[in-house]
Amino acid sequence: MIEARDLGVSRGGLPVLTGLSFTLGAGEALILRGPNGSGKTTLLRTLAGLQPPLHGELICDLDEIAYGAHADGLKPTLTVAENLQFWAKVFGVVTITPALAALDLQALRDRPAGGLSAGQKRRLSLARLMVTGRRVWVLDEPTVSLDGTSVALFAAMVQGHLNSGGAAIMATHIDLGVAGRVLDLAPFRATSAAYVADEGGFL
Amino acid sequence: MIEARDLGVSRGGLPVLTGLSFTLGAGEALILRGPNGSGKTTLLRTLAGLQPPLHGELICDLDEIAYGAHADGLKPTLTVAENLQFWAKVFGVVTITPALAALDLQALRDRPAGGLSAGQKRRLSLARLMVTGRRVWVLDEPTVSLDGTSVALFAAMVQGHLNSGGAAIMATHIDLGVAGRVLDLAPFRATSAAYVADEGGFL
Amino acid sequence: MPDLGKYTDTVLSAYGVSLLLLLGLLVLTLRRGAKIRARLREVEHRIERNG
Amino acid sequence: MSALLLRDLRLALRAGGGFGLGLAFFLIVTVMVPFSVGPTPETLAVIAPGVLWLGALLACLLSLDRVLALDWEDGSLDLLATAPVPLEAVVSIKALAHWLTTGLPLVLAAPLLGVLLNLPAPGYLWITLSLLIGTPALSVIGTFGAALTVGLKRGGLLLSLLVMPLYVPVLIFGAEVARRGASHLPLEAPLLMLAGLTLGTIALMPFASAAVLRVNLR
Amino acid sequence: MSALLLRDLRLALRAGGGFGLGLAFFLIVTVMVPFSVGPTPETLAVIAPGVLWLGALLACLLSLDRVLALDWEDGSLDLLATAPVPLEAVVSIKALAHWLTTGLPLVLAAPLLGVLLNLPAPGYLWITLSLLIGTPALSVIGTFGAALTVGLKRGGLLLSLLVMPLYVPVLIFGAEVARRGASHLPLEAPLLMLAGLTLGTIALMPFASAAVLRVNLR
Amino acid sequence: MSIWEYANPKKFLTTSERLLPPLWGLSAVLMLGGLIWGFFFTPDDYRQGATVKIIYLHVPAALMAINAWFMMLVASLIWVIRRHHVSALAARAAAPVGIVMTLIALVTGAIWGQPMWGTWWAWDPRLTSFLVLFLFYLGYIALWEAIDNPDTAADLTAILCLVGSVFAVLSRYAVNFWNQGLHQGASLSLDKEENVADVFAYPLYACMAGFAVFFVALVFYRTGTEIRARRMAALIARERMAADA
Ligand code: HEM
Ligand SMILES: Nc1ncnc2c1ncn2[C@@H]1O[C@H](COP(=O)(O)OP(=O)(O)OP(=O)(O)O)[C@@H](O)[C@H]1O
Ligand SMILES: Nc1ncnc2c1ncn2[C@@H]1O[C@H](COP(=O)(O)OP(=O)(O)OP(=O)(O)O)[C@@H](O)[C@H]1O
Ligand SMILES: [Mg+2]
Ligand SMILES: [Mg+2]
Repeated sequence: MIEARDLGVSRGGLPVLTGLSFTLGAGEALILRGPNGSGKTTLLRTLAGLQPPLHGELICDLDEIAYGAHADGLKPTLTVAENLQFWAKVFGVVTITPALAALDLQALRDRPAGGLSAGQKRRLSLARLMVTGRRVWVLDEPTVSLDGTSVALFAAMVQGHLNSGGAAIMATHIDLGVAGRVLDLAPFRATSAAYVADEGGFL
Repeated sequence: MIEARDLGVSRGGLPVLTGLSFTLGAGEALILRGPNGSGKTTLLRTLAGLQPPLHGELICDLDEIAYGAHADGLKPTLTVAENLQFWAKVFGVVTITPALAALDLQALRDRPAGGLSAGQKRRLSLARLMVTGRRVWVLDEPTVSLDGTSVALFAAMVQGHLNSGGAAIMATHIDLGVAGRVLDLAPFRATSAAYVADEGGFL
Repeated sequence: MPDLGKYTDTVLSAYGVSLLLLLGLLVLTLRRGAKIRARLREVEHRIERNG
Repeated sequence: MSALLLRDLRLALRAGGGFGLGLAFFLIVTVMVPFSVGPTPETLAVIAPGVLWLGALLACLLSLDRVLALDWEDGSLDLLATAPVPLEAVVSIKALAHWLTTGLPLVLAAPLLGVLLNLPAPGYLWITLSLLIGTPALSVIGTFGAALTVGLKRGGLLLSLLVMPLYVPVLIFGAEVARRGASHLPLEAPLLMLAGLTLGTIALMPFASAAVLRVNLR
Repeated sequence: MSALLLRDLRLALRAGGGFGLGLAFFLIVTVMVPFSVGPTPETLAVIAPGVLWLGALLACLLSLDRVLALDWEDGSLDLLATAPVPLEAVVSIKALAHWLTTGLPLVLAAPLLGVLLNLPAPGYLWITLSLLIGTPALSVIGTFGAALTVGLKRGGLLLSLLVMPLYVPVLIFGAEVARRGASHLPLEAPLLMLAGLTLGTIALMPFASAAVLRVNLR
Repeated sequence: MSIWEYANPKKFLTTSERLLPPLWGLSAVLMLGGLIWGFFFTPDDYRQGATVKIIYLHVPAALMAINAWFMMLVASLIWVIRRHHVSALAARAAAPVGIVMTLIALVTGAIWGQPMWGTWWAWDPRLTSFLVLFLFYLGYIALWEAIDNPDTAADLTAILCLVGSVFAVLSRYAVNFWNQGLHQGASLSLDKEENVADVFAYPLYACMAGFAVFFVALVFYRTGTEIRARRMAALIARERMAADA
C-alpha cells in the first residue's frame, strides 16, 4: 500500500534521511525506531503528503492515508463526541460508536475535550483514526502518555485494523504492544554528501 | 523534604485525590503511577505550589522545588544555550556547562530550540532542572519521547541528584530507569463522598 | 390617553422601547429560571431513584 | 463541508462570544474616536462615514487570527489537509464562517453607531449597504493573510501588516460610497467598483489562500 | 529580573520584528485615515493629534496579547511562577518590556507620521511629550488585561474589550494635551492629570495583575 | 443569628423564595402606579412639553444603572474577602440587569435629546460616562461568559470589578474635564431652588422606588437561578464521579 524506493526526506532545508526503501502491504504493521532526531517525524509527515520527498520515489495513495500527529487536533470547547463527530462527517463516516468503544471513551463522551487529562486526550485523538475510514494509518508516537490498559486498547484497535486489511506505520520509542516489522532509521541518516547532492547549485 | 498528610487535590473544581499521605526525604525518589486521569498531574501542580490543596496538610518549602511540567517552556527562537542561560540567571546559577553535558546537548548548543526534534526538546527541558539549583525535583512524565540512550542519561542525572542529597517525585507510565519507591494513586481516587464534603453549600 | 401634542412619537417610542427592554429582561430571567428549576428537579429525581 | 461550517460557527459561539467580540471592538473604536479627536459635532459628522468604515475594517482585521491559527495550533489543520476535502473549499468555508460571525454583525451595528458620530441622515442607508457589499471581500482577503502567517508564533501583528495594504482598495471604494451617500453625491462608480472587487476576490482568492496554506503546512 | 527583561527584548527582536510590528500598525492606521475620511487638509489637521493618539493606543492594544500569552502557552509562565522571583516583579518587567518594544518606538515615530496628517507646527512637541508620558500607563494597564485573559484560547478580542474602557482616561488626557498643544492653548492641567495617571497605575496595577495571574495559573 | 447565614445557598434559596412574591408585587404596584400616574395624570412642563413624561423612565433607569454597579462592587468585595459563593453569584446575576438599565437610560435619553437638543446624541459628560459604564458592563459580562471554572471566573471578574470601579470614577473626571455638558443638573438635590416641581416629583419617587424594588426582585430571582445552575452542575459532577469509581 506504500512503497518507498531510495527515498530521501529533509527538514528545515537539511536532508535528514536518505536511501530509504521499504514496502508496506495490506495487513502489515511497520514500526519505525531510531534515536531522537533521527527523522521519524519527518518521514511520517512526508508519507502523509504534508511535505514533498527530497528525492527518490514514494508510491502511495494519499486518499488512503490517515495521519495521526503528535499534536492532538482537539477543540477544547467541544465535547469528546462532538470532536469525533466532526471528523466523522469530514471523512463521510456514519457512526462514532465503535470508535468510542474501541478506546473506552463512552463515559467521557459529553465532557469538553479541554477538561481531559493528557492520556485521555491522547485516547480521543487515537479514536479519530477509526472515523477516518482510511486504510493506512501513519502514527507518530501514538502511545505517549497512555497507561498500560490504554496501550492494550490501542494495540487491540490496531490489530483489528490490520486484520481487516488495513496497514499501519508507527514511530515510537516504547513498546506499542503491536507485532510488526521494525525498521531502524539510524543507518539511513543523511550524510553531508547528500546535502551536497541536493543543494548542488550552491556547493 | 516533602510531607503530605491526608492531602486532597482538585482539578477544574472537582476533587481528584483524597486521603493521600506520604513523605519524601533527602536522597529519595518517589515514582507516581496510576491510570490516565487518576490525578498525577494535578498532584504535582499542587506540590509545586501552582494550586492550593483542597484539604489536608502539605509541608514543603516552595523555595526548594523545581517543577518540570509536561510543556517544555522553551522559546523556539532562542538557542539551546540561551534557553538554559535564561533559567540559570533566574535561579542565580552560574554555569550551564554541567547541564549541557548531563543530557548530551553540547552538539546542539547553538541550534534554535524550535528546530529540535520532540526528544531533543525534551532533553533540553530536563537539562533546565540542573540549572535551578533546587533540591526537590517535581517531574511530570519526564521521559516522554526520549529514546533509550536519553532515558539512560536522564536516569544518571537523577541518580546524581539523589546522591548529592536531592529528592525527586516523578509521574510516569513507562520505565524511568531510576530506582525509587512507587506510589500508586489509584486507591486514593476521590469518591463522590469527598465531593459532598467539599461543595457542601450547593449539594 | 393624554394629549401629547407634537411629542406623541417621542414619548410613546421612549415608553415603548423601555417597556420592551424591561419586559424582555423579565421574560428571559423567568424563562431561564424555570428551565434551570425544571432541569434541577429532574436531576434530583434521577439521583434519588439511583440512590 | 457543512460540517466544517457548523463546527466553526459552534466554536465561535461556544468560545464565549466569537460573535460578540468583533462587534464590541467596533463599538469601542467608534466610542474612542470622539475622545481622541474631540467632541465637536461638526467635525464628527464629517469624519463619521470614514470612521465607521475604518472601525469595521479594524474589527475584521483583529478577528482574523482566529480564522486559521487555532486549527493550526492544535493540529486540526494538518488533519484537515489530509482529509478528503479540497483545501480551496476549506479556506472558502473558513472565510464564510468569519464573515457570518464578524462581518454581518458589523453591518447591522453600523447604523446604530452612526448615531454616536452624528452621521448625517442620508448616510445611514449607504454605510449599511457599502459595508454589506464590502465586508465579504475583507473576510476573503483576510483569510489569505491568515493562511500566509499561519505558521508564525503570534503572527497577529504581522498579519495586520500584510493584510492592511490589501484592504486599501476595498476601504477606498467602500468609504467613498459611504461618504458620497452621506452628502447626496452620485455614487454609482465607486459602488460598482466595490461590488466588482468583492466578486473578484471571492472567485479568485481561495486559490491563492489554499496554495499558500499548502506551502505553510509543508 | 534583568535576565527576564533581556530575554523578552531578545525574543521581541528575534521573532522577526516584535519591535517593528507595533510601529508598522501605527503607520498603517495613520495612512488609512485619509483613505477613509477623505484627503481634505483642513479636516486632517483638525483630527491629526487625535488620530495619532488613537493609532498609538490601538497599536499598543494589539501587541498586548504577546505580553503573557506566549509564555503561558509554552509553559514558561508556570515555571516562572515557581521560580524565585515575585510575580509582581514579573508582570512589571513584562510591562516594561512591552513599553520598550512598542510604546517607545511609537513615541519616536509619532512626529514623523504627524507630517502625513498635516499636523500644525506647534503640535509636534506636544504629541511626542504626551505619548512619552502616557504610553507607559497603556503598557501597565494592558498587562493587567493580558493577565486577566491569559488562560483563554484566543483571548485577543476579549482582551481589547476589557482593556479599552480602562484606557479611556489616559486617552482623554493624552489627546487633550496633544490637541491643546497643537492649537497653543494652556495644557498644564491635563498634562498633570496624565502624569498622575501614569505614576498611579505604575505603582498600583502590578499588584492587581499579579493577583489575577495567580488565579489564572491555579 | 448573623447576616452571613444567608450566604449559605440553601438558606438563601428558602429566604428568597419567601421574599420574592411580595417583592414582585410591590415592584409591580410601584412601577405601574408611578408610570400611570406620571403618564396620565401629570401636566406638561412649560418648557419641555409632554416630553417631561420620559423622566419617569429615564431617571430611575439611570439611577439603577449606577446602583447596580455599586451593588456588584460590594458583592465582589464580599466574595474576595469572605469567599461566600452566593455573593459572587449575586454579582453575576446583577450585571445583565444593570446593563439593561444602562441601555434604557441611554435609549430614553437619546429619544429625549432629539426634540430637546436637536440631536440624538451629544458627547455630554453624563451621557459619555454612561456609555463608558455600558462598556464596563459589557466587558464584565463577557469575562464571566468566557471562563469555564466558576470560582476562577468569580475571582477574575471580582478583581475586574474593583479595578473597573476605580477607572470608572477616573473616566468620569476625565470626561467632565474634556467637554462641557448640555445635560440637566441634579434635579432632586437638596437645594430647593433647582428641584423639579412637586407635581413631577411624587410620581418620579414612586417610579424610582419601583425600579429599585424591581431590581432587587430580579437580582434575588436570578441569584437563585445561578445557585440552582451551580447545584445542578455539582450534582451531575458527583453523579459522574460515582459512576467513574
Ligand atoms: C442618551 C442620553 C442620556 C443619558 C445617557 C442620560 C443619563 C442621565 C443620567 C446618568 C442621569 C442621572 C441620574 C441621577 O444622577 O440622578 C440623568 C438624569 C436626568 N436626565 Fe438624562 N441622559 C440622557 C439624555 C437626556 C436628555 C436628552 C434629557 C432632556 C433634555 C435628559 C434629562 C434628564 C433629567 C431631567 C434628569 C434628572 C436630573 C436628575 O435627577 O439628576 N437626559 N440622565
Ligand atoms: N522545524 C525544524 N527546523 C529545522 N530542523 C528541524 C525542525 N524540526 C526538526 N528538525 C531537525 O530534523 C531532524 C529530524 O527531526 P525529527 O523530528 O524528524 O526526528 P524524530 O526522529 O521524530 O525525533 P524524536 O524521536 O525526538 O521525535 C532533527 O535533527 C531535528 O533537529
Ligand atoms: N482543565 C481541566 N478541567 C477539568 N478537569 C480536568 C482538567 N484537567 C484534567 N481534568 C480532570 O482531572 C482528572 C485528573 O487529571 P490529571 O491530568 O491530573 O490526570 P493524570 O493522572 O495526569 O493523567 P494522565 O496520565 O492522562 O496525564 C482527570 O479525570 C481529568 O479528566
Ligand atoms: Mg518525532
Ligand atoms: Mg498527566
